[in-house]
Amino acid sequence: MEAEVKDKIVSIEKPELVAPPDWKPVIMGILCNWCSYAGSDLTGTSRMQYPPNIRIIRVPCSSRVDPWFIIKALQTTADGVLISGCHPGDCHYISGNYYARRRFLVTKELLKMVGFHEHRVQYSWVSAAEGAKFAQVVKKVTEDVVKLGPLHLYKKENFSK
Amino acid sequence: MARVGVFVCFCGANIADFVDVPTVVEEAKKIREVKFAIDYKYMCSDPGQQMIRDAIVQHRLTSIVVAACSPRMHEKTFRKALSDAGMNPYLLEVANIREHSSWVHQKDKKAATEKAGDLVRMAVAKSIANEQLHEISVPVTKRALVIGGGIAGIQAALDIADARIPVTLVERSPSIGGRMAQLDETFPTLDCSQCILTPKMVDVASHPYIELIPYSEVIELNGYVGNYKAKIRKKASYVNFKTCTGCGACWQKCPVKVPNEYNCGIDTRKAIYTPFPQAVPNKPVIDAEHCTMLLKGKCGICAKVCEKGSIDYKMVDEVIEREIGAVVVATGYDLWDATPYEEYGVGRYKDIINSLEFERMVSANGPTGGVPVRPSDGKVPKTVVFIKCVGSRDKAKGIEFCSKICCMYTAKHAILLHHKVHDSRAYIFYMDIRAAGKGYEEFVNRAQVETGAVYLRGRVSKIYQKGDKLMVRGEDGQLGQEVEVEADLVVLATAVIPYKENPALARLLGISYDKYGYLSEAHPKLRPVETAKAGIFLAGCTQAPKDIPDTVAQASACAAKVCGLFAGDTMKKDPMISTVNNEFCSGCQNCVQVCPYQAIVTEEIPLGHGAKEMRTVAKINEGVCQGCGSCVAICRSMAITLAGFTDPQIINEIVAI
Amino acid sequence: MSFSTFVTDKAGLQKLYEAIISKYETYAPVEKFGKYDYKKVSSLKECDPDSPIAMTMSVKPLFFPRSSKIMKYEANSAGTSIRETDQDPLAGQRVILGVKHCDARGLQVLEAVNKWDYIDSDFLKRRANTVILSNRCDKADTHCFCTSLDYDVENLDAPDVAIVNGTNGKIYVQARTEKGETFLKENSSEPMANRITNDELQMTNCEEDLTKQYEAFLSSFRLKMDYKDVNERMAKRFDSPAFEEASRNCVSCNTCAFICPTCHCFKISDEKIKDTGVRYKSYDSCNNVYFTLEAGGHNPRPAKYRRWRQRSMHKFVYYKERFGVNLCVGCGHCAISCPVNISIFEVVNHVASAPIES
Amino acid sequence: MDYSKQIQDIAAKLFTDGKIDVFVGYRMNGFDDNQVPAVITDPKEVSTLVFTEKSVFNLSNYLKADHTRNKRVGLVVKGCDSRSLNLLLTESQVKRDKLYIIGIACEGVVDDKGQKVQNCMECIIPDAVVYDEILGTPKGKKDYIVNADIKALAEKGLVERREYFEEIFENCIRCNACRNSCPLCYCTKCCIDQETATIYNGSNTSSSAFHALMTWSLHLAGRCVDCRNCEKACPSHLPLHLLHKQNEKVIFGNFQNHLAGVEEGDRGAFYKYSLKDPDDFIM
Repeated sequence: MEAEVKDKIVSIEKPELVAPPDWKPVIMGILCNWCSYAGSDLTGTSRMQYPPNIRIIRVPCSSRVDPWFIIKALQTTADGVLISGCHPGDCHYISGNYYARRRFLVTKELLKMVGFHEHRVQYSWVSAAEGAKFAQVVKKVTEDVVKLGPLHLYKKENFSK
Repeated sequence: MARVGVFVCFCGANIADFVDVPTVVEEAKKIREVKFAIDYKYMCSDPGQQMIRDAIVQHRLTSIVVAACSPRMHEKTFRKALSDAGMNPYLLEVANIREHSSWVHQKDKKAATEKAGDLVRMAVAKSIANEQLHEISVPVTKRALVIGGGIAGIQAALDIADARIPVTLVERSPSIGGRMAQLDETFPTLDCSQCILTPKMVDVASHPYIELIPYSEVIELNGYVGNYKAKIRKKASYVNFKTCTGCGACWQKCPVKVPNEYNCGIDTRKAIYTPFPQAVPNKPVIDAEHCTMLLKGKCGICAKVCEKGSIDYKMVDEVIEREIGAVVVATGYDLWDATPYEEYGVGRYKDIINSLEFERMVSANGPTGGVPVRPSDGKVPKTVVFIKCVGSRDKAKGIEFCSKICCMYTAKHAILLHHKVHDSRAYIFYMDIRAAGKGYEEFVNRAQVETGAVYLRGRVSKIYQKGDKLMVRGEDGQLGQEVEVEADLVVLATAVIPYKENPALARLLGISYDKYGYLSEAHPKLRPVETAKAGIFLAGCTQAPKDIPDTVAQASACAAKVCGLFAGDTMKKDPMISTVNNEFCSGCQNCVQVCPYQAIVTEEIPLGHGAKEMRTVAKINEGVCQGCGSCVAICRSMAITLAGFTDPQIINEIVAI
Repeated sequence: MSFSTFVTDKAGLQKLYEAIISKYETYAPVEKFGKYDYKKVSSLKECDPDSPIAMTMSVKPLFFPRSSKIMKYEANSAGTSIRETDQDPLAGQRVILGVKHCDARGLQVLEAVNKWDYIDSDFLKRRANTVILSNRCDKADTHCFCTSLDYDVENLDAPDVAIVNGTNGKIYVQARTEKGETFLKENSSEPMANRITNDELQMTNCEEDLTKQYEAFLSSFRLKMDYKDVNERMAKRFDSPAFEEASRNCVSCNTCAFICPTCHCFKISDEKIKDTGVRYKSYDSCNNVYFTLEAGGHNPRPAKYRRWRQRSMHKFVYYKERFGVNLCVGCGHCAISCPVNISIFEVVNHVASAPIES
Repeated sequence: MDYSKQIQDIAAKLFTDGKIDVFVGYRMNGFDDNQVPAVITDPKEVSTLVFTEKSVFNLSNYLKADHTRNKRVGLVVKGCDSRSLNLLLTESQVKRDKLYIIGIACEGVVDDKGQKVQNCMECIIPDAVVYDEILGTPKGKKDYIVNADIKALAEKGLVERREYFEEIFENCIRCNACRNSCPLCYCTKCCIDQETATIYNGSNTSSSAFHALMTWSLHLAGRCVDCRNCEKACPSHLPLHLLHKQNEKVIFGNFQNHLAGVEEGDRGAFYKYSLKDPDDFIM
C-alpha cells in the first residue's frame, strides 16, 4: 500500500471514481468466538503480522451472521467483509456453520450479480489452532480489497464518498 | 443517556510499545457517550480493577469498555470487577487491542494506534446497546437416569447412588451385567469376571438409592438439563416379579428350547428363562417370540408348576415416566459380523468362531463346562489359530478404527487355552501388539513365554478345509515368508462396534453420533464424558472401544459430573441466550428446525389483546439454549434476539468505525 | 384577465420544448422499465412529453419528494447540534414538461393542505418556482374519470401552460396562469409566432376546433360518475358494509398511495450512522397495517376495510369538507398500478350506491 | 385451458355442502378481457368465477388476509401458487384441514398481449403439488432452465451489471408493494419496518432500496416460487425476478437441486444443510 501505488487505485465497480490519496481500505471481520476469534488471538500471541485494515467483530457462531450484516457493512463503513468460522464439522454448536455456509454462498453470488466484485465479501474457515492461516487470510483479503479500490455502491447518506 | 467509561491498558510494554495509549484515550474522549477515559499500566491488576470500581461510582457510569487483551482472557476478571462495584457485569465490553492490534502490527505504530482507536469506538458503540443480564438459575430434579446395565452403567449408578442421589437404571435385557458377565477371566490379572462383577450387581439391586428397571427401554426424553422427563417402556415379562421367588421350577419344566444369547447361541435356553444363574434380578421372563402359550395358546406348563402363581400371560407392556436431571448413557458394544471376510470362509466352516464364543467356551459356567471344543465334532482342539484385527483397522472390508481390546484378550485367550488344554498350542496372527496399560505388556509377554503361543506378525490370506482341519495360510512378516498352520479351531478377534441401536437412541436423546454409531463426546480431549447436550453423559463403549478399567473410570467420571450438576438446588447458566419477542413472531417455526439443541418449542398465545383466537409462536427453553444464534439469523421478522449479541449491538459495531 | 393562446404544430412544439430544455432546468417523463417518471433532462431525445397517461408516474415527487431530508444532526462529546440540510435540489427555477392535467390538478389540490395549519414552505416554494406545461389528453385511458369530478378539465388553471391537440395537426399552447403567460411571452420566439388572443379565438375556427376535440375526448371515457351528491352520500355511509365488500380483493400493497398524485401522508424516520444522523420525511400509506399502530400496541385500523374506508372517505368526504376540493382527481393511476385492479372509482361508486343500513 | 365451469360447479357444491366459508378464485375485471381475484362469500356469486390462461395472480396471497384468517377457504391454485401454498402450510400459516384446494395442471398463463409469460415458459413444476382435486392432465416435472435474463446478465461485465442494477434501485419508490403482494411475506412485522435507530430504512434513497430489496430477496431465497406477484404489483415495473431467479439458480445448482415448496414439509434451502454443500468458495 505504498503511496505511489495508491494514486492509481480506482473503484473496480465504478472505474470513473479514483481513490483519494489517503484512502485506506476498511475490512470488517466477523469472527466466530470459538474457532476464528481464538485463531486470531493466537495470531496475536504468536506475534504474526498482518495488515492493520481489519476491524474485528466477535459473534458466538458463524450462524449468527445474518447476510444483513454484510449488506449493512458494505453500505456503511466497509470496503470489504471477511467472515470466518469453524471448519465444517468443528462447529462448537454442532451444525451452525453448515447453515451459515449456505447463506454465505447465496449472498456472495447475489452481491456478485448486482455489481459487487466477488472479493468484496470473502469467507474463511479458521480454527483456533490456525493463527498463521488467519494472518494469511487477512493479508489476502486486504490485498484483494486494495486492488478493488474504494467501495462506492449504495453507500448510506453519511458514507457516500 | 449512556455514560461509558473507557479503560485502556498498557499491558506493561505489550500494548504500550506498539500502540500510543494516550492517543487512544484522547480518541475515546471524543465520543459523545464517553464520560470518563483513562489508561493504566496493568488494568487486570488489583489497583487497575480498583480504578474501574471507583470510576463506576464516581462518574455514574452505565457501561464499561476495557481496552486490553482478548476478552477470552480477562472478560471474567473485569466482569467481576463490575459486579463488585454493584454494576451488572454484562455491561462490560472488552476491546481487544493487544491480540488484535499491538501484537500483530508491531511495525506500524500509527496504524496500530488508529486501529486500537477504532476497536475502542466499536466496543463503546456496542456497550451502549448492552443490556443488564442476569445469570439464569434452572431448578434441578435430583435423579439420574442410567441407560444400560453393563459394568459402565453399574459403576455409574453405584457411584451416583453412593452420593445419595436417586438413580434409575434401565436395562434392556432381563438382567444387568452386560458383556462383562459373559467374560471368564479378565486381563491382565486373570481374576474371575463373575467374581468381581456379581457383588456389584447385587449392590445395585439392594441399593436404597437405585431403582432398577430391567427388561425395559427408554422411549422418549423431553426437557433439558436438570429437568428431563423420560418415558420408559417396561416390556411385558409375564412374570410377576413381586411374588416370584426365582425358584427355577418354571424354566426347568418349559418344553421350548431357544438358542441361548448369553452363550452366543452355543447351547439353548428355555422360552421362560433367566439369562444366567447369577442374574440380577434373578427372576425369569417369558420370551414372547418363542413361548407356545403366548403364540398359540397351548402349553401353560410354567403357570401350572409355579407355586406362587406368578405367571401372568395377559401381562402387557407398561410405560412409566420419570423426572430426572441427568442421563448417563452406557449402551455398550456389539461384535462386528465377520461375514465380509469371505477368504476366511466365515459362515462356511463351523470351526471358525469369534472370540466371545471362545470366551464362553472357556468360561467355567459356559456351555462346554470350561473346555473349548470344536463346534463341528465336539473334539477338544489342540491347535488354535487366533486372528486379530478382523474388521478393525481395515478400511476396505471393515472399520477404520482400532478396537483397542483385542490384543489383550487374545493374549488372555492364549493363556486360558493353555490352562484348559495343556497340550495345545496357540498361533496368533497379528498386525501390531498394542499393550498400552498398566501390566499389559507384561501380560502379553507372559502369554508368549508361559504358554508358548506363537505370535506371527502378518495377515491371514486364506483359510481352507483339509480333512477335518482348517488350513490357515498367512504371512510371517518377520521371516518374510508364507506360513500355513493346520488348525483345529480358528478364533477371530472381530471388531468392536457400537450397540446397533445407538443412532436411534442418539436421535431420541437429541445428541450426536459419529459415522460408526459411537455417541459423540462434547470435546475429544477436554470434555470426553459430556455430550453436546447439557446433562447427558457417556460411559464405556458407547463412546469408543474401551477395556474394563477405562470403562469404570469413565463411569465414575460420569458420576462425578452428575454429582457436580446436582450439587445445588438450582443450576447457574450463562444468560447469553436467545429470547423470542411474541409480538413479532409469526410462528413459522423455522427456528425450531435449525436449533441444534431442540431448545425451541411452540406455544399458543391470544391473537390480540384479550382475543379468543389463538396463534402459535416460538418459545425458547432457557435451560437448553446454548446461545449460538442460529435461530436469530434465520428469523426473518427479527423476533428472536440473542442477549449479548443483539442486532443493535452488532450493527452499532459495524457502523462505529 | 385573459391569457394568450398560441397555435402551432408538432414541429413547432418540439422546437419550443427544445428551447426550454436548453434554457431552463427542465424535468420531463423519462422511460425506464416501461414506466415514465419525471427526471431532469438535457435533451428532448431522452424524454417523451407525450408519454401515455397510464404509464406515467405522478409529478408529485418533484414537489413532495418520496423522501426528503428535513434535518441533519450531529451528536458528539460536545453535545448534539442540528446542522443545515443540503440545499433543496427542487427549490430552483425549473420547468416541467409533459405533465397531465389531472396530475397538475393534484398539485393544485395539495396546495390547500400545504397552506393550512402548518405552512409547508418547501412545497409552496417549489411550486412557485416551477412552470408546469401540461398536456391535455386526447383520449381517456381505461381507468380515467377526471371529467366526472368537481373540476373543469378543459379550463383548468392548475398548469401554467396547457397544451391541447386540435384537429388537423394543430396544437394549441395556452397560458393558464400569469406565470404561464409571462413564461410563454419570454419564450415565444420563432416557433411561437402564431399568437392568438381570446377574441381572435372566437373569430377563427379555433374555438370550434377545440370544442370538437374536447367532445371527442369526453366521449372516450369508459368511467362516468354522477358526481353531484357523491360526497354527501359517502358521508352517510360511514358504517356501510359496502366498504368491506369493496376492499375484499385488496392485498394491502400500498401502491395506490405511493403513486397517487394527491396522497400526502408521510412518516418520519431517522438514519443515524456514527455521530451524524439524517431525519427523513418519506411517503407512507394509510393502507399499511402499521399506519395507525400506536406505540402502546393498539391499532385503531387493524382491518383492511377500515383502512379502505379511511382512504375513500378522506379523498371524497373529509378533504372536501375542510378545503372545498376533492382529494381525488380521477387520474386512475391507483387502478392501473393495483395488482388486482381495484379502482377508487369502483369503490366509491359501490359505497355511494349501497343502501344505508337502518 | 378453461376450467371455469368445473370451478363454478365445485365452488357451488362446496358452499351447498357447507364445507367452506369463503371461496377465492378469479373473475373478469369488467372492462377488458383480463381477470382479477374474486373473494366470494355469497354462493350466488359463484357464477362469476372463471379460470383461463388469463388467471394470473397467485391467490395464496389471500390466505394471510383478514377475511380468510381462521375461516374455511376454497382456493384455486396453479403449479407455482400451490408451491407457495405448500410453504404456507409447512410454515404453519394456514391449516390444511381448513382449506379445500382446487389444483390446476397449469399450461401457463399469458400477459395482456396474449404472450405466454416468461416464468411459465421456464416453469419446472406446472402441476399443482398440493390439492384436494386436480383439474387438467398433470404433465409432470420439467427440466430446470436457468432464467434467460440471468443468463444474459451473468455474461455481462461487472460494471455493466452494476449500472443495470443501479437503475433498478434508483427507480424503486419503496412502496413495499412487492413485499405485501408476496404470499410468503406474512411476517407480523417485517424487518424492514422495524424501527431501531441506525438501522431503520424508511427513506426512499437508492441505498435504502438496495438494502430493502436485497434483504427481502435473501429472506425469500430458497422459498420464492417464481409466481411474480411482486412484479405484477410493482408500480415502477422493476424486474424484481432477477434477484429471486439469481438466488434460485445458485440454490438449485449447489444445494441438491432444491426447489422451494415442492416437497411437503420442506421449509426452504436455508433451513437445512448437507455435508456435501460446496465449500470451495471458502478460504
